[in-house]
Amino acid sequence: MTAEVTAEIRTAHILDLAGEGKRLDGRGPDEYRHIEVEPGFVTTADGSALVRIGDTAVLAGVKLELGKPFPDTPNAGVLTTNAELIPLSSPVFEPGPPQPGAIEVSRVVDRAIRAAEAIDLTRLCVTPGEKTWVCYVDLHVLDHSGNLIDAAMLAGVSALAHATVPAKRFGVAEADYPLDLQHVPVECTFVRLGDALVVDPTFSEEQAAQGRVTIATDETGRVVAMQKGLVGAFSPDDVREMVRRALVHGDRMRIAARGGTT
Amino acid sequence: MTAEVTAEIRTAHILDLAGEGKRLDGRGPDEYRHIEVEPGFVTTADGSALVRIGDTAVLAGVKLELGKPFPDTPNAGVLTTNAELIPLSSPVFEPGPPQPGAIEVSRVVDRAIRAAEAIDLTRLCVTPGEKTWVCYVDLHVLDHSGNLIDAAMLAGVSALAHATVPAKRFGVAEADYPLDLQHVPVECTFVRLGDALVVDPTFSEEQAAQGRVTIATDETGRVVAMQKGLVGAFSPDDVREMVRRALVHGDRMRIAARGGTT
Amino acid sequence: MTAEVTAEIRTAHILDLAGEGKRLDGRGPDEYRHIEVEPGFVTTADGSALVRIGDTAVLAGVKLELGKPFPDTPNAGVLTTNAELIPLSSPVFEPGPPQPGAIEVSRVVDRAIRAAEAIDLTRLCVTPGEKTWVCYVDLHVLDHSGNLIDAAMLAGVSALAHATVPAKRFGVAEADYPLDLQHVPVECTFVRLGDALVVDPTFSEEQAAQGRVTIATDETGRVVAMQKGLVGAFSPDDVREMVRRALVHGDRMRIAARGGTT
Amino acid sequence: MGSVGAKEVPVLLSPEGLRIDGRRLDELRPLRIQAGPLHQADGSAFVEWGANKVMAAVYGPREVHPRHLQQNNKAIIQCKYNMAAFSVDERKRPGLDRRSQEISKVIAEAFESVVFAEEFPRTSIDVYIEVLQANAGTRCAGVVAASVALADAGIPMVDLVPSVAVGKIAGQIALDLKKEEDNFGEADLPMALVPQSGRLVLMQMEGHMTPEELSRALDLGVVGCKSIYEKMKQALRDRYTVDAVAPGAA
Amino acid sequence: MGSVGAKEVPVLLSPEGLRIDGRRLDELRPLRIQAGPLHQADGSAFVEWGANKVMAAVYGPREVHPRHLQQNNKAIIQCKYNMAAFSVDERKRPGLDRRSQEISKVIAEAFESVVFAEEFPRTSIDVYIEVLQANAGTRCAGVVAASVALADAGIPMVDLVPSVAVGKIAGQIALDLKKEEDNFGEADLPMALVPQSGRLVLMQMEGHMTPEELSRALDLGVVGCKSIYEKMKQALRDRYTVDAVAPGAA
Amino acid sequence: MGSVGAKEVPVLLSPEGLRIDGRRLDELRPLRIQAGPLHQADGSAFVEWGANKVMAAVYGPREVHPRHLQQNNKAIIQCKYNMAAFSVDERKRPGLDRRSQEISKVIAEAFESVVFAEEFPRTSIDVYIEVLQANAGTRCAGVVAASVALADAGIPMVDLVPSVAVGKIAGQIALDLKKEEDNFGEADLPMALVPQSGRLVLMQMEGHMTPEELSRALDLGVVGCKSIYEKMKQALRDRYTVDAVAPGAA
Repeated sequence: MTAEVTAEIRTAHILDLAGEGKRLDGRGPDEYRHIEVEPGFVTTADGSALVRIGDTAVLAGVKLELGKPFPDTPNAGVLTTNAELIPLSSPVFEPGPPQPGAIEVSRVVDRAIRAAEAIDLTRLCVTPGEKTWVCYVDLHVLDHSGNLIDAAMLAGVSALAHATVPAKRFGVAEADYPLDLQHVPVECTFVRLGDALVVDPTFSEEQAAQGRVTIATDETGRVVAMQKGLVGAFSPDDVREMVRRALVHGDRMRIAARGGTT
Repeated sequence: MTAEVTAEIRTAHILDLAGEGKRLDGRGPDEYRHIEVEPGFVTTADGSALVRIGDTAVLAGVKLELGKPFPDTPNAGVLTTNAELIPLSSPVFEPGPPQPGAIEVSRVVDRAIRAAEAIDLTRLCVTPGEKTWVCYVDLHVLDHSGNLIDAAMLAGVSALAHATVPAKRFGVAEADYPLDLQHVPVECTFVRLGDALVVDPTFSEEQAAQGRVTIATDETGRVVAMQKGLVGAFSPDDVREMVRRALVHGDRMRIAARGGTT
Repeated sequence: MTAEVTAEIRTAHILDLAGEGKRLDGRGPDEYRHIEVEPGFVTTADGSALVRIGDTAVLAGVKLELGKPFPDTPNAGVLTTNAELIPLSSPVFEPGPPQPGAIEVSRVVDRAIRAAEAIDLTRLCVTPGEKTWVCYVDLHVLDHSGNLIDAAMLAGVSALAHATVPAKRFGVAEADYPLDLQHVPVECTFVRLGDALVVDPTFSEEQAAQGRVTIATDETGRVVAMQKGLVGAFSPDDVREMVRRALVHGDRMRIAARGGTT
Repeated sequence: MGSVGAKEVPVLLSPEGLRIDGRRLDELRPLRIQAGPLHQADGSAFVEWGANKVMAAVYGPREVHPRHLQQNNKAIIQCKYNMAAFSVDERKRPGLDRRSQEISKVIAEAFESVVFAEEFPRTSIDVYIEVLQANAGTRCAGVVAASVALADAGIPMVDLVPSVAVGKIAGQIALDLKKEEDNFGEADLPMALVPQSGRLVLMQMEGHMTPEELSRALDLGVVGCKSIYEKMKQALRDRYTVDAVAPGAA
Repeated sequence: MGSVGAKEVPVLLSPEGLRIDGRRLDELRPLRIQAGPLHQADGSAFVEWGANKVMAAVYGPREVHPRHLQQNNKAIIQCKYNMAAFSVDERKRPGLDRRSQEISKVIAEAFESVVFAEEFPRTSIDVYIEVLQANAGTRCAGVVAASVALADAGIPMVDLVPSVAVGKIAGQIALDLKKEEDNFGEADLPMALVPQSGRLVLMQMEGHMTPEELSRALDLGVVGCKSIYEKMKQALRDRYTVDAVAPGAA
Repeated sequence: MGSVGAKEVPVLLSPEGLRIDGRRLDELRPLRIQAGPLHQADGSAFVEWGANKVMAAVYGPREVHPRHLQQNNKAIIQCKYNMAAFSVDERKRPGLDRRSQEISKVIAEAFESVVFAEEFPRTSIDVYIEVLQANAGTRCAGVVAASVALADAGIPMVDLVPSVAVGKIAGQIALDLKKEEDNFGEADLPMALVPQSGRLVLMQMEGHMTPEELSRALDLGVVGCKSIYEKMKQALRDRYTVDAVAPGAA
């Protein structure tokens, strides 16, 4: 039996189960997997966090360096988010330049950080127009068992929450100080399986999905970013329902972001 | 019937017609297609022109930015010509880095602009050795129905003829001013079809061609650039004949370059 | 008979001969091929040497330019070694970005130059933290008939030994002066053929080899770099034997490095 | 939304409730769609929408390159969204950037949701979108152009796919943002719709909205899409009643 | 050794013969090996060695990509050693640099020397090594992790391949250099050994040593590898006695 | 011709009509051609021409890589013209630049015009040209070297292809420009000729010439090519009368 046939049978089974309100791993449609956040995993980074959502694992590292502000925003720091979907983490990733999937993960995470104003970029500026902190958020996927976007977002924001500005090392202040996180965006992802909208999909559920929607919220209850992905379609009412559910899951993830298990 | 067989039959037919002094689209051997130039097509550019030669369409955009002069020419501005043979314009173009064909178009156009001294590069210099205008000529092929070089050249020179130096926006002068065109080079391309040398080839004629020659002339009657391309050979007398004919067609194209139809 | 079968038969023959202490080209196991060094082959370089070891030919060119020191070594010059295994030199090389084989050659040569302190990098510094000589050693393989590393190393060190610092041309001194070579590292490569460790392998011997070891020594009798390559294994005693032999061959190569034939 | 630390912020809404170009909150910019302007492509469309100029072309169904992407049971949809170097104020270096790659991906997924791809196994349907002049909303203009180009190429689809962005400016939900509104507004929500089913096949959002604002934004976008849908159908009807003319020829 | 012209040189060996972290010359840094922490890979291992953190995964034997690398009589071993951007003090730009490519090559050749590749013709065995936190000796840590991951994946091999670097600091031969020792020492000699045969399948060296010092360094490395070998075997035994846990979970 | 705004312009022609190196207007620089200096290539040639040093090698007819370029009815000719980093005054970064790609294209087309490619369907004939030391006219030196290498490889051709550049300096038509003449002259016209037919298979031109000057330039180039043709034939005769020696060995 080829891998394609196996996948087709599994997909049919997942859709059947979804019709009955069930999932392959026994979860309910709105049940999120176990979340674990280990901040400070990498000491060479200025901030880091290892996040596990079920069997999915993403390591985020934050590095701060001095650089020049962009000419059109002379008073703002620079934030760069990069995701590496390395072939170590899944048989579906290939070596080489970032694929569209990796680019989508990094851009969706980047937009949520930026739109939520998680970091006050103006406070990263050292000398307007001349010198600013450049904040790199590198997302290193270690184990891809589904729902990379939520895991990458949580790892990124946890790493930022625990990051230190190396001001002393770079000779621009007497002491290093914590990077201030003013908002805590998290993403919550759903996929359509038939008529069901299930949260936190596994890899197999993503393969079976008829569309994916990711909704980023912050701790004030605002929606700060959304992304529809994969082949499939959603009604405006579907979106309204997912927003409602994303706000609930978001609060639980925000607790985890500070470090710990939920 | 495969595409290759169709192409072979068409090639044979084109060569037969050429032997009788005829062409597939009814033109004579020295008859150029209808030329149309629409300057100012793109308002985000500092200069632009949409050129149509028959069914071929090329859009040129000129952008000026401040930069550093090259160390060996401290008193001269910088001119950069780039052609994009995007896959939108033809089934034969593939996505990815510029292919040799695109590189040839941009370099042939670039050489003609440079050799004709169309722009006085020394007038682009703002502060010798330190600051100069960098003039980008971007050639965007939209519809490749043959004879890209002539169309790209005409689009480029028309865009330059209508370009404005954004001196005010960049804070180096009180007002923007027109980019001065001191010479007007245009290219005229011929292909060999059997014993015939036909001007302004269509895409099918290029496929059938036994060699291609492009001759750039300026308004003083000088030859400023030439390029032999494709597989095929030409006698010195062939070249002399094409030079004579290129000068005649060039005058007509130079009128079009200023904007309008011929 | 396919190329693979031919290669297999040749490999078997080479291994049989090695068992009897013989080699395909009649050399003994510790016999090096004829070495020829032609310094100054390329006058556009600041230093150059064409090296032939048997039918293998490598051309090295040294260029010196002014640049910035690295931030962590403000008092040191910059040395960059680059090897081009161009497809002109062998049917096994393909066009495109440097392959791992080319990278290995350049890095092994680079390490030996650096570890032997062939050049006193601190003397290349012009203004600490600001301006230094950047020394490029470009290794251009012309004919790949085996043992590229030794040939590339010898070409590189010969080119350095005959190089001139273009201080006058760059306006930092009254006159150009010779680049001072304080140590003369050379590499000596062995391959395992069955139980035999043979020096200076030909291309066919490399194809048959069960492991390769390269040992760089300097004129003081020190080992400055080593590299095990290819599939195969060596005992510590094998390594000790090869080190002993490499020191002897090294002295002969160091004489050649100054220019001439051995 | 990309303007943290920028120098000056314009007034986006007048006391009378009018926008910087005089539009009402629920008003679209002028939109002109031309089907079939190109000669080499199997289908094409040119869209002028406010100060956007976007060309789309479709090739296929045709052989798949590179071959290993071929699927045995359906056509693949490949999309390439690209901005011309001169299409923006500061010259854009030619070549694919990350933004273009992400947009190409979500547009390809949107069309895969409506094209009857299983009718053309082992082939590729290639959609090229070239932004020639940009002024916010280029991905929506690209979806509109590509959708008309797909129809022009005769590719069977569930329906055309109108697209528009809804945003939030000066605290209000507004349809079809132009550049200054996009730069200095509070949120942007591009979407694309299948009119037949009322379902979204493309949706992105960036900024900040309450759930209630987002709900209203979705409804306003649906209304906008319906109006765009009519213009798309008209452009296809015109294609067969007038001679195809090249871009820019009024 | 990469520190010509650097500003300050630390004292690497105390008068009592102890190193900057208190170790003796022949003492290894603390080493912890976990087999099987990953769920998608066919085999995996996580190694914490001093301040190094390295993850390895193995996929295969599986189809070869790109196809033209396929060999009719054996499996090919492909190795990719990569450093995470945040694994070093100054952020490393993502993507393959020349150092990583060279290390990938010599590690692949080391494993090709022990894997029974002819059992799996026309396939690829892919070894991925990710350095998450680096502090000298990452290639040795990578070999140890990859070797355990290969065993975890059930790939038949002659033996496990322990690996360690021997160096020269303050004129003395020392086992398992840490970062400051590597930067300011006189030589570094990473090696990997097949315990069964006592033969080296990986060996590199940079610096300067007399032949006699080099001879002693080889002997010290052999002793170090034997001790590492025991820990590798223990990690594989533990794999089947405790539940596999994810990296970092002590 | 690339010297707008440069600092100083040398005197290119003496009152006696002699050029900076003492040559007359219709005089070639010294040219030495060696056939077959390389051992791995199927054919090779080394050319020293004035201060140019150029090596060419030919491989094939052989299998086509990448495969999809293969043609069923003929061999393809692939050419790669490359400049060594140290071949010019300011170090050239390794790798293909646009100039090299254009030159590679026109040279490949020139040889496709003379090789009997239909004798070797589904194969590739690969021509590699390496400029080791450059002093104007490298593409012509490359064509001469590659042409002799093709003959050395036994590839059937209509004829050898001599090549030379004609230029305009100080208002006069001159044969075979050297670097200063190329930089500060008024025009440069490299060409390559099939002596048998008298037809040009390579022709480029940059600068400015009247039609009359251009006509004379073509005639002068034809004369120059004929003289070069004789040296090419002699080099091939020498190949079989003396032992092949490596480059630079006089």
